[in-house]
Amino acid sequence: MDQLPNLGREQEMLDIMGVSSMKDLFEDIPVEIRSEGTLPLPPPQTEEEILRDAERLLGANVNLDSRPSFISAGLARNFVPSMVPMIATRGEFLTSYTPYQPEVSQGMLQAMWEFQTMISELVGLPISNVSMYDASTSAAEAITCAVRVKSKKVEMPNTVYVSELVPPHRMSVIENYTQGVGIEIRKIPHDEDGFLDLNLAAEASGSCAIYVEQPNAFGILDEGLLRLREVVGDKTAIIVGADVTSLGIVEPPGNWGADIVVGEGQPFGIGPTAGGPIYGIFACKKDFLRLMPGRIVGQSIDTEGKTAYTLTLSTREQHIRRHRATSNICSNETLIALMGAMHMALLGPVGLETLSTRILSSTRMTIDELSSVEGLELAFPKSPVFREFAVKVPGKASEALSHIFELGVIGGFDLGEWWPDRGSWILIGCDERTSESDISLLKKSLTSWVEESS
Amino acid sequence: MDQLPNLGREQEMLDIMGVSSMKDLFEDIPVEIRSEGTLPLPPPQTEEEILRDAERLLGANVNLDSRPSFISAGLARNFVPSMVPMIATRGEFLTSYTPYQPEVSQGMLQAMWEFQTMISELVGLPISNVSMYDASTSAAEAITCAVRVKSKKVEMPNTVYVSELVPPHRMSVIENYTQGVGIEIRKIPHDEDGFLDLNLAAEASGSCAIYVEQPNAFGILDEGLLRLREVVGDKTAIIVGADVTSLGIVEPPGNWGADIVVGEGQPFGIGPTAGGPIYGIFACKKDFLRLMPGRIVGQSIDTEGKTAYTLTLSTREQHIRRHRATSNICSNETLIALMGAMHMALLGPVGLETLSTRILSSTRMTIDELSSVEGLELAFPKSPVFREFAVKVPGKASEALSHIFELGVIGGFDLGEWWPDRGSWILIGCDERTSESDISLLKKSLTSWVEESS
Amino acid sequence: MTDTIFDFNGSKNAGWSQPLPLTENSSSHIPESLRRNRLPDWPRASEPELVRHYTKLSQKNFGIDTGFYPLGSCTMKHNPRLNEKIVQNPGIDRIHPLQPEDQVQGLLAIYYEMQEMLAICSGMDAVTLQPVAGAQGEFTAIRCIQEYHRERGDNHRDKVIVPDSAHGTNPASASMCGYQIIEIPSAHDGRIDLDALRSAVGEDTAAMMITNPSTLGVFEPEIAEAAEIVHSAGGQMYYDGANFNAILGKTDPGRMGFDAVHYNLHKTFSQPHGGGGPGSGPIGVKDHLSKFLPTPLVGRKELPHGDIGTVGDGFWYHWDSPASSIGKVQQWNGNAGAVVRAWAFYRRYGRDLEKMSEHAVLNANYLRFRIMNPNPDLNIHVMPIEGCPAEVVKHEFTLSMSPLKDATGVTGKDVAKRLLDFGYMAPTLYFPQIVPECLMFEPTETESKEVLDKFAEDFHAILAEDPDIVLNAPHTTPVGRVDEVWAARNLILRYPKDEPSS
Amino acid sequence: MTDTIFDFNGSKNAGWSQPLPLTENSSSHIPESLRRNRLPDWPRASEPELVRHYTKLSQKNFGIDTGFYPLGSCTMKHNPRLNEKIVQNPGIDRIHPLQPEDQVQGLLAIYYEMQEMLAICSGMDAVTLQPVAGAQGEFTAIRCIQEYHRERGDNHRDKVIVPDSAHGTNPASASMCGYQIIEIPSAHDGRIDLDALRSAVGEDTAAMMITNPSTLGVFEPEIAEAAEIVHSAGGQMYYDGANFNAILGKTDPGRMGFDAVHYNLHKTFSQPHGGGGPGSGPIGVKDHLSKFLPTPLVGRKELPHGDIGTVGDGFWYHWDSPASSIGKVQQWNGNAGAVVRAWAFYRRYGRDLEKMSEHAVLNANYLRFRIMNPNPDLNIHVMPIEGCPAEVVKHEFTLSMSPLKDATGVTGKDVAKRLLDFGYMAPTLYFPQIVPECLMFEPTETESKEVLDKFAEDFHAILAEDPDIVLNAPHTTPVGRVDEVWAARNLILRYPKDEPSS
Ligand SMILES: Cc1ncc(COP(=O)(O)O)c(C=O)c1O
Ligand SMILES: Cc1ncc(COP(=O)(O)O)c(C=O)c1O
Repeated sequence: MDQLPNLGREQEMLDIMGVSSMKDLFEDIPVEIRSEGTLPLPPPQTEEEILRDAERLLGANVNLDSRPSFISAGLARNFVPSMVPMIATRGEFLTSYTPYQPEVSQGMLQAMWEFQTMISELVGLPISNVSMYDASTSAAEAITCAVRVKSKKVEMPNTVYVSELVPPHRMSVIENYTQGVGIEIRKIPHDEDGFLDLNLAAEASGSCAIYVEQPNAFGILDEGLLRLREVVGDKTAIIVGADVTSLGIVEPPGNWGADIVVGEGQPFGIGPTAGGPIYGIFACKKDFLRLMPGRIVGQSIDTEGKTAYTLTLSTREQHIRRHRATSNICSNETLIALMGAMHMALLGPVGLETLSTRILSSTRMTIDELSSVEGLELAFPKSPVFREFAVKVPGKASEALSHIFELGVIGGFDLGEWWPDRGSWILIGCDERTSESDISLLKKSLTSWVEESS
Repeated sequence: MDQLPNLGREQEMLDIMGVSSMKDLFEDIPVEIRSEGTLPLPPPQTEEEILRDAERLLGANVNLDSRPSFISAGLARNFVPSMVPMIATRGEFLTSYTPYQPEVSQGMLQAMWEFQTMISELVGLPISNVSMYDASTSAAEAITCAVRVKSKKVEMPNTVYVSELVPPHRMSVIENYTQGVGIEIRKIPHDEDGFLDLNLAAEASGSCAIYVEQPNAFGILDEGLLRLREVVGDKTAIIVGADVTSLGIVEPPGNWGADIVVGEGQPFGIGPTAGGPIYGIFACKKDFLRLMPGRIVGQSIDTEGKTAYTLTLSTREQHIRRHRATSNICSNETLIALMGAMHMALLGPVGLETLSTRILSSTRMTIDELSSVEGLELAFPKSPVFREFAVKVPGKASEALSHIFELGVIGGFDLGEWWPDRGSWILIGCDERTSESDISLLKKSLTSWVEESS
Repeated sequence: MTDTIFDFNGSKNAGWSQPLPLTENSSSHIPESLRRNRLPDWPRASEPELVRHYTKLSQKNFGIDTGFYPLGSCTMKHNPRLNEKIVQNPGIDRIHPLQPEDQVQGLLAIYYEMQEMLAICSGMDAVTLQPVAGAQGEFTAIRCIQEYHRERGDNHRDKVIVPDSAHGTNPASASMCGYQIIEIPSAHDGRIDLDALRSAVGEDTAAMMITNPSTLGVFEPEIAEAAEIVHSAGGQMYYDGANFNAILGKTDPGRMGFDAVHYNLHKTFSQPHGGGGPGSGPIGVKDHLSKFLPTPLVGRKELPHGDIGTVGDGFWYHWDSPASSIGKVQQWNGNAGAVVRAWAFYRRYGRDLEKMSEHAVLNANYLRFRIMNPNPDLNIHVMPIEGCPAEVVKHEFTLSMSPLKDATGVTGKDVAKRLLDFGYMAPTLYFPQIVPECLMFEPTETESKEVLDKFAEDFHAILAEDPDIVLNAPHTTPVGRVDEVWAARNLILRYPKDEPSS
Repeated sequence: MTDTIFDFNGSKNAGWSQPLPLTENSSSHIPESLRRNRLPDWPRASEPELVRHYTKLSQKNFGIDTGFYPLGSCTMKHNPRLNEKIVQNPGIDRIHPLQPEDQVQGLLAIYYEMQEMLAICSGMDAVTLQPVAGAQGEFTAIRCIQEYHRERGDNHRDKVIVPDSAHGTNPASASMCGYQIIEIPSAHDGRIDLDALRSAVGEDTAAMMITNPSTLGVFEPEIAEAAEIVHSAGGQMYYDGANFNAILGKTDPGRMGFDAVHYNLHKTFSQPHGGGGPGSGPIGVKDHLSKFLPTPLVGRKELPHGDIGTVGDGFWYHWDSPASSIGKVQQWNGNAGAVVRAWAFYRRYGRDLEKMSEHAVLNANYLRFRIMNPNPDLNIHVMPIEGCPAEVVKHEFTLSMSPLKDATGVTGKDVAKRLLDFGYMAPTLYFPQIVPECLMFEPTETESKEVLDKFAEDFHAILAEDPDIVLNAPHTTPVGRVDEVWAARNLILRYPKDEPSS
């Protein structure tokens, strides 16, 4: 066993302690609850064997890079510069933990402070924490945070309005996080173009918060949201879930009134990784600072007045405030946020703009190509979209997807899985890596299905 | 362009210098020899595009891990622990150069000093340098080194005897390295069991050196070599090329009289990498120290008497001794030697023994299995072998190999490429990763060829 | 040189090179009012500058790779590099969690194996890998318990009991579910006070949350009685698995009487902690709670012809939804990358996971012995006292530095800072709060005897040192002691302006 | 903590875990007399210990990633991480050089592309990628030249001319081929002395070896005349390509009149230098030398049906052997991994390689200007003088620290050591030897203006400093100035005994 430095030296150590056997070290476990015999598990393996098994198993998964792929639905098939994982996994970062001792953690602390700045710049809000678990928990905690901040000041305490188009999986997380603390969630409908119904959104005025997404689950960019502040008034917090990669061309929510911006950080820094580890972003206005969840790094000074960084406002956190904490979050996603910081820094402002443009561009081209396929119908033909769009197929989306997968294309996401009444809708996701040939294969394969099934 | 920090800031810098344009910086190149226009090369690519092309091109190569593979012939299909490349490519190692400034290079220097020790222990000789380019240049430089040391003291100056079974590619390197300096190479034959003809080897007595390999090109371990010192006498240097991975079970040449041991370090630290970068080992007795090639690290002290490491005996090297240098080697294979050091350290003495045993074991099993195939014949049925053995097929080796490749097996090396008269011989290489199922596929596919072609 | 990343001043166009967009003028498809006018003030840097920037930052960071990291409760063990290599595989890195089952059989097989293994090791019946951290595991399990009570009509149970020595996430997680927290004091030896527990439980008890070995590193022998007390009041027992590293193969929470447990894959199963995360906090539950688990779980079916293909070894893996699932706690299927790393770690031990625990415990007891038995020739001002006077500890132990503070004014924090000068990460400081001036040491199984010997020696050297040196420590770190109060007062949370530029 | 790797003292059985051998008792097949009795005294360590050991060693090592590395002649430019990623591909890492052509079409395509690109950039007709370092490239080219003369019956040519400013490998390589070296002195400005050359050439001249820009970083304007002189004496012109970084797209050795050239892929094309290597030293030659090149080269044939498959884009790549090949200089096909990295680097610039040279030259001139024009308020003892009084330099430049030495006793070496304290690698010291107290600076194109500004500032600070501080530098490095004489006297070349244990 190459992982235990003291293997075979137990007796030597026991002798020094004056303990006669390893067994003695476990005598404090009452006999009644002791395990008998060996764990019913297979024998240990060597690195060679584990690697072989891992390659066999993981190799059996169909990875997104192995064929044209149009599945997105909240995560991005992105391109992460080679530098990012190589430098982020340097042992000093990889094998460190929460920087409780700032004197020997300046590296991570500074990087996270820089991360906060980049997120702040990205979304147009002054405060950012250093990552939540993912977009869903970030949205959920934004809502509980807004309720903490607003409940005493508004007419409808403990009430939050949420766009009905929040993806059900995310919505489920929000429900779990809010159900026990007495928060009432009310849904706001969207109109037939997929835009938020601003008349009904006005009902949110006087509630603690309204949560909307831009783009929404169908990829739709909703110009009406620019009027949301006007509609809900000053007292209700506006929480916006954003696609971070859209913000190179789309106005950041902080500029049109958002109090809190949340979202999935994943497109910056890490592949979709089967859903995790990824990281959520969380940025807000100053009024939310002292009641917000998660870790925050502040600049400070050391004994000699030298600039130094440290965790700050920890009194919000569970290890100090215990059951009164603003969140239970402890281990979080710092390392992935570090990868995000590296990726953002590499992109730079112009790189971000290019990235956004590429995604928009491939979305447009895909739409244009599919529009010409007889039998396919855009669900929201008039609405501007980014990255994703919904298309109606003549039949079951799941069958269309199986068919085109046989032809070598991962064709999108069956919206029937989220909304059973949309069982003939496919959510098609595009990205910076979508190529013309990908699009034409998608088109060809969908066409062949439409033809065969009609 | 994400690689040039000053791109777009040229004018700012030129202005500071008082130079008006970039062109001015190249005015010193006479017009007659200036290049015209743009280089006739394709436009620049982005990281995304290069990676895509690289994956397409390299993905088209048939890698040894993708199927049962029995090609060895001097390089090993090995298993390198994951730790090795990950830690060796830390920027502090990867992006450093020759440790001319020992004060800021103690890491690499100490690691190389430890490497020297491990090589010294491995082969049983007191001195090791920190790597040659590969086994062939190491053998060649060992020969020129021995001539430098011995020529004045022996009856046959400038004469070296070499086993006739040195693989031709390696022999060609030796010839290139020795031809100009007037060294005469004489070949020593092997008997029908593949053993060195000790009677004829006796002729080497009085020459500068004799170069033999253990195991030899056919994988044969030659017990007779234990008597080589006796046969050639005390004055002639014995140079032995060894398979480093055999030395966990095979007596190190230093223990039976070798003055210099060379070999391919690759099995420790790096994959076969299409032939490079790999590294050669070079170890010797004290008498060769001051005339040996390559870099050597010595322990020393700093101004406060603290232990420190530094390059030493540099006066042998080209940057000091110029045309009188013991070798022209400058940039070498340090990083790969570092990987080797890590791999050796991970193995430890017992791990090395296990490794040797595994290779021997799979060699034996492969021999046993193939022995039962009607039509195949071992070229040296009576000789003990390690890692490799030669088998005669009823027909052309190249055809047999193509046939079994179609059946999914990389079946070995066509010895006809080295020795045209051995066009029906296959050199079959086994290693620690050879599995029973690999062996049975090899057997099956060879059997099918024998059957089809007979 | 460059102080922050924002000091990189490449030209206006500096940034990452990318292929051209597929079409021109796509932005015309975005309503003008929605278009961004001013790009974020991100750095304008090149790859060379950033590689160096982050390399230099890393040089100011301490990790397990750079030195001994005895941070108690956090289990800072070696992170095998194999695991990092495996997750570079596109079969995990480039997988979308919404891909259909038939596209991810290999991943599902790993999930299934991990569910099974964790259930076996903990004596539970069902496991979900969805929670992405220990705290989220706690939250998830308490949510399941909440639904369990609700389903039984037990709606009045609104309290969760936690010992005062519990980790902060325990009360925080329960409280996020809407529970009131009843904190019960520990007995004088830091163990559970059964009388206090008896008087705390009642018809309003939803659950008790506790870890064993306790946060003092000592095995709680009366755990079965505690479970009995809570169960007979109708409450559920929740096991905080942060200390699971100590007991694998020796006992398990199932035997101890627990109904639910979380595992920290980043502790027991070596997922690297990365400056604070990622983690992974699967939970295991007994049968009666299993139908409430988050969705989906992985199930498998034997295939009609056992020999069909290599991946599933005759099985078909599929996603399942528990009957009364609480839904999702993370949008996808948890931290798959952490699960795969943990799987690789587990495979390395297999049934010998017990050896891992044995060595974790051996090392903790050895270090404790070494620290508490200094060379008598040393001039130690005063020795610390044990946080818990137990004969043996499990994988960690606590020391109170109160005697030192009383004698010299040197606090636990000062000693912690001084340890940094010796090239160590400090032990956990002031947790659990019930031990005054507490330092909590967890060496883990991956430290050698030599490291432990040297650490004890250096620790003794500090105890014998001029208090002034210790009071002003650290002295050799990239920055001196950092002023945390200044940070909280000035709240400089971004560079350089207070407001984003756009 | 642990001083060397040999301080790891795991148990007798410690070491890397491996699967069992396929059979038992295989060692019985080895004659007993040949069996090893005592295993080498290698460390008995675990992965955790070794990861930490090597991480800590790395912390004592300076690389481009950790700071500015102006080591002249060595071209220490940024090493793009993409290149490192690419070579992890099993399509290079797990390839055997003896695999048949049809198994390695992708690799051969890359080789072919690199041969072509290098030929184009240098104005040569044929290229081999086999030599694994610049020095080996020199040796290889001189071997080709040697065979060229031999084939023509020109057997009396036994001398190779090198300027006294040449790199040590030039004479060493020629001498390994059996040539006598004629060293010609440089002119007073460091440039080639055509008269000296004229009197050196003759019927015995086999070749001249020279680099341009010269080792002083200055372009040799009379290079064509030099070539003319050598050629008319029947000699061949060899171009030491270590300084190729300066001239891509601006001129090329073909135009200058050279017959053969080596490239250092680890300099111009960013292959990382890894503490001394690996390198890669392809050579290019004009037609008349091409048939002597080492074997094999890569050729390609158009396939009958242009559209056959994706790899070769309609071509079939194959190994070719030049007609009168000298054979092999490395056993395989060179450092394929370095070639692939260099390919990735080249692809990033494509036809804009010229920009790379422009920026290398811009940065060198800028740094030179900054250094030679200090803030007049500074109290600089005395300024260095230029190694060569040229108006512009190319990618590097030399300074003589003689004035400082004369004024204060501070040598070039002292300044070099003092620079380490400021977080820089020292420039190349005392090379070329023709410049007294020489420091040679090469910033490369991947350093930012800010880094160069700061370096100049710090350099001035040293020039203004108390000489005692400089004389005793470095002060802040992991060890103080290392005693090289002690090392050479004591020759402790291994641990700990003088003889191997077995
Ligand atoms: C005892 C204990 N419980 C719970 C937790 C919370 O786990 P996580 O950090 O994974 O959320 C921790 C983590 O530090 C812990 O030490
Ligand atoms: C001018 C010059 N020529 C030749 C060489 C030799 O190249 P290599 O180190 O690749 O063998 C060097 C390397 O430092 C050099 O600077």
